[in-house]
Amino acid sequence: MGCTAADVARALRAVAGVVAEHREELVRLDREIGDGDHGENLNRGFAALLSKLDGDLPSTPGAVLKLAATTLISTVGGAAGPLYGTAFLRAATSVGDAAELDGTLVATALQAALEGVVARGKAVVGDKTMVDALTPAVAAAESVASTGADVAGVLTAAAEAAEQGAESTVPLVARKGRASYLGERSAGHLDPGARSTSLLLRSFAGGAR
Amino acid sequence: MGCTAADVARALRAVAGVVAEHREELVRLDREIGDGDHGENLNRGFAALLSKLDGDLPSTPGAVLKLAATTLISTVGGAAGPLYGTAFLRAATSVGDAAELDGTLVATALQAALEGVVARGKAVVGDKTMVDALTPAVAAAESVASTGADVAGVLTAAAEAAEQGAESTVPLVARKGRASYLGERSAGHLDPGARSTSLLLRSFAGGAR
Amino acid sequence: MEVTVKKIINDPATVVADALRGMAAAHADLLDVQYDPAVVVRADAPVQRKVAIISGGGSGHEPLHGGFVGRGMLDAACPGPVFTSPTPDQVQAAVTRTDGGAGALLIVKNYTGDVLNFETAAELAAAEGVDVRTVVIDDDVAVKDSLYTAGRRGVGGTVLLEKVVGAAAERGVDLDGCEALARKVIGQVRSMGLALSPCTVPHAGEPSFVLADDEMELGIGIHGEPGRRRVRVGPADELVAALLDPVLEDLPFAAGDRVLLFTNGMGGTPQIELYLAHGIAERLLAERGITVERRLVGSYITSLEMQGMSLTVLKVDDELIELWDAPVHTAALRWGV
Amino acid sequence: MEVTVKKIINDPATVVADALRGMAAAHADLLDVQYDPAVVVRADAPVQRKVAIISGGGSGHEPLHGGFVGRGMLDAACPGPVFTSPTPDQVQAAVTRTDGGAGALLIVKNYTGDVLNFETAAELAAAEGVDVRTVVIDDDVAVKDSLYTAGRRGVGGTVLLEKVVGAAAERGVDLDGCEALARKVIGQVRSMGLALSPCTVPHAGEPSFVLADDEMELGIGIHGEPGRRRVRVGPADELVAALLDPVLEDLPFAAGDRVLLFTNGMGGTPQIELYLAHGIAERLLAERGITVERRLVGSYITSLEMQGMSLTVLKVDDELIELWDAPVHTAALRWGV
Ligand SMILES: Nc1ncnc2c1ncn2[C@@H]1O[C@H](COP(=O)(O)OP(=O)(O)O)[C@@H](O)[C@H]1O
Ligand SMILES: Nc1ncnc2c1ncn2[C@@H]1O[C@H](COP(=O)(O)OP(=O)(O)O)[C@@H](O)[C@H]1O
Ligand SMILES: [Mg+2]
Ligand SMILES: [Mg+2]
Ligand SMILES: [Mg+2]
Ligand SMILES: [Mg+2]
Repeated sequence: MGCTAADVARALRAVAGVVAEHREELVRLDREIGDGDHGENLNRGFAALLSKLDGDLPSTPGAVLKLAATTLISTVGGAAGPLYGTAFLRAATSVGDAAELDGTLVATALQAALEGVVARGKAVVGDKTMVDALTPAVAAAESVASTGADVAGVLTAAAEAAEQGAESTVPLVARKGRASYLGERSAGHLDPGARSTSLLLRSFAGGAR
Repeated sequence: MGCTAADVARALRAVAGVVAEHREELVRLDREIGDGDHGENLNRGFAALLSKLDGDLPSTPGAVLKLAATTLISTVGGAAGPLYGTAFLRAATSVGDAAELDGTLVATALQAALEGVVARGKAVVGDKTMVDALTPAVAAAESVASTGADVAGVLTAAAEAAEQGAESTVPLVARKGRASYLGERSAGHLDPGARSTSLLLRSFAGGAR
Repeated sequence: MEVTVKKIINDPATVVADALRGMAAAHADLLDVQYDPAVVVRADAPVQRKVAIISGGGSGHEPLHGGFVGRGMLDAACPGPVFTSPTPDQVQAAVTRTDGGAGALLIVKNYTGDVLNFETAAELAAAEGVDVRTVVIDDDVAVKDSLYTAGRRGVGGTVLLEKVVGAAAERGVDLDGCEALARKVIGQVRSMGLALSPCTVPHAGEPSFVLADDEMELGIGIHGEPGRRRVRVGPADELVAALLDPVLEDLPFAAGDRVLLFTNGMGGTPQIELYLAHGIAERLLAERGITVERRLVGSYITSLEMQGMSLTVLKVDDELIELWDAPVHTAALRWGV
Repeated sequence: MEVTVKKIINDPATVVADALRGMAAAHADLLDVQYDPAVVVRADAPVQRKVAIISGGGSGHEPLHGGFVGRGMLDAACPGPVFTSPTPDQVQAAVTRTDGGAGALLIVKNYTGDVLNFETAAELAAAEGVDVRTVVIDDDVAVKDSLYTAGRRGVGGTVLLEKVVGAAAERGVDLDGCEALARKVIGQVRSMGLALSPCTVPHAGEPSFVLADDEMELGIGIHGEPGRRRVRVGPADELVAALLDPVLEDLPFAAGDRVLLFTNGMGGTPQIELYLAHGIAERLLAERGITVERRLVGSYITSLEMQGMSLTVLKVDDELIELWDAPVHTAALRWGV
């Protein structure tokens, strides 16, 4: 049994809740090596998405993901807005007009999301960005999807890998985004975007059934 | 034996030293109920006076006092500049071209100084200003001068009365100068101008022989 | 000398002269600066047959007054040490440098020190045969004007007064006319200010007062003096009303009045907050049926790096509006030229 | 909502819109403000057959950019939330509102967020048939421009760029010409800044960094980010040299060069300190045989209430001087009109 448009919408609502809860944590992380707005930016975007989801819901998972994409692009701002926006947009495109998502499609969507982030932001693993969380997440998702895992299984694997990926940013010296201005002083801090990526994936995994 | 121009100059040099020593104290007092510059203002003026006194000295006590007056007027600024300046100017005028000052002349000079301060500033006793120190000082000076006290005696009496007068400003609510803006909040603080008046007189008394 | 406070200065003792040097370099076309005694003079002074408009006061309120020297505003400004009134010889030098034969008007903010020093200067200048008049501005409604105070302080209204009277003098209005106009403006301008944070006088090295994280001083002057009341910081709507209400009640301003609204920052207030406050004040005035004809928003009369603001309301008529709109070319205010 | 920081605001979530309302009220003759999406447009837009000059970025840097909208400078500004780049739909709206048929030049400060959002907007606008060009300004010498950073940040040079290119567009220079001019300016302007105190983003409620009483951050950006180095505060002579030396060495500027010197305050810096610093910078440039042809002193690109300053040096020639001197009428810069 796959994931319908309503399931995706429910998952996004849960994500909005998680972002709101972690708003201050993300602000704090961003204050340490950035400009202290990451939690605020994401929260503004997902709050806007919440009200959009209260309207007429599109009928396919892809269309819901696209709604998320355009909402995030037009409300988040900062680096994270276009990056997450592109991620959702590419994910939406990759699943086409499938009525339901299975494990394989979810893995495909995550892969497309990563490609979108990299296309826009040009970061590679080790630059201390959300790419450090998303890249291992995609690898893990694809690996378990190829063994036939369901949506929950794929997302759980992705979330776990993203968490480790996020943690791996702590010792890194940032090479992309605002944190890179700090040079060596950026080491010793968790990257806020990597943290939010792992939070998003964990929330998706928790919401999947 | 009276007080010559050289004696007055020596006394003024001593005063300059005392003002420099108490600069920070006067700044602190003025910060509490004013704008924190009284010590700085007086110090700037007396430092300027010091270099003036290094030049050719006028030959009478009155002329030395007048030099102090014009120097203070053109360097102190603030309320204290014109007030102390006028005080020294009136004192200078009151002693005319006497070659030496005795106790009586000193008391006369103090009386003239007080009249000058009141003419300019229009404060009365109880307004929490330098007038609260100077008024009892003049009374004490006149009283001991009338019993034939010498310069040192007159100045010592004046200094003691000024100290008590200054202390008496602590509970008062200011009615003149910047401190008056504070209303009731000015109570509980020593008036900086009253304090500097008592410091000046104590220094004069110490220098007199 | 050791730097004792976190400021961009070399030595507290030379801060005013050092800043004047930078100002002279930045505005050589506009200003002529002399240092001993310190006076900022408009470059083309003396302007023959024009009343000289002169002001001054302690430094630390920049751009007031030096930033207002130039065509259509002040002929000269006398900068005292930080927060300390200038000395009479500065004022006297200003009169001498700007006297074009039509007399001089001294604009004095009502502080004991300023009044006494300008008074002495006026006596000296009069003795030299210049027709000198003095007006004292006292627009701060936070201070009760009574026998029990030194009277109301001169604050934000000073900027508007200098602009309007400067415009009149530039047009050739004579000394009597300038003096009368000044008294008219003083009669119908009112201000009040608040501080969210104190300021530190360079030589003092310590803030002028200490505020808790949720406290502000209401009814401050411009010298880092504490205000009349310490109150809890509230939302901007409350802060603005706490300033505007006493200002409006004082004159009083009434429905149908036409006004100039001046929203001023105390030096350390970000412009985003000033505009925000200004928007609220405009709304509150509209609600009372008072028409805002002109406005000025910015940090024009300050207390060093103090965070806070003041509101000034000037009742205007066609004459004052025209004078306000007249060309002005100074370091801090410029239009029409 | 509880006010968590000591600021003149009602609610961190509405601070930008609330400030825009005040700005609209203060400058109704000059500006047209729309709120959703937020764009500040010059009142007479679109100007037919004129290249539209558009900029934008996070709020909290006022007067940048909204204060530079008007004749001879920007056609529109897109204010993002505090310190957060605007979204593509804001930029797109700005293009639509100002398109006079001659295309649009987007001036983008080099920050990942700004670049990405403007990039998206440019794609959208191009899709609608408007000829849109983008220039990215990256004048901050504090950041090493290398594979290992997001590249140099856009800071003080932005103000000069907007003025010069705005003047060219006003004269009818076409899109190619404006773009080429912008690249020329970007090629010869360099900046560096320092902070004596941090700033607090309204929604964050805490300062962006903490400095000891004798420390400053050298090489800061304009978003409250810490700088590259934390050093002891010294006398102004030292601070100014610490900014100017790397700026001059970078281009490099050499004896005989003609420059515009821009001494900028970070928002909470008193003007007296800015002028003081400016005077030192003028002296240091003169000592190196560099001629200061024009200067700008004031808080024009800020970080909320941060105390500190930046220095920007632009190499000029007769063309740039003429464009700098050309009339400008905006809320924050005005001359010749
Ligand atoms: N070029 C990039 N590629 C991928 N991710 C990036 C890039 N630049 C920044 N990021 C991510 O964006 C996060 C910051 O987002 P946010 O704070 O919302 O934007 P801003 O830096 O504009 O304030 C960083 O923690 C990082 O993970
Ligand atoms: N009207 C007045 N008459 C007499 N003394 C006054 C008057 N106003 C102020 N003072 C004295 O001046 C002192 C303050 O001097 P100072 O701090 O140098 O000047 P300012 O108040 O201008 O900063 C007060 O403490 C008070 O004693
Ligand atoms: Mg950020
Ligand atoms: Mg004082
Ligand atoms: Mg003073
Ligand atoms: Mg940001």
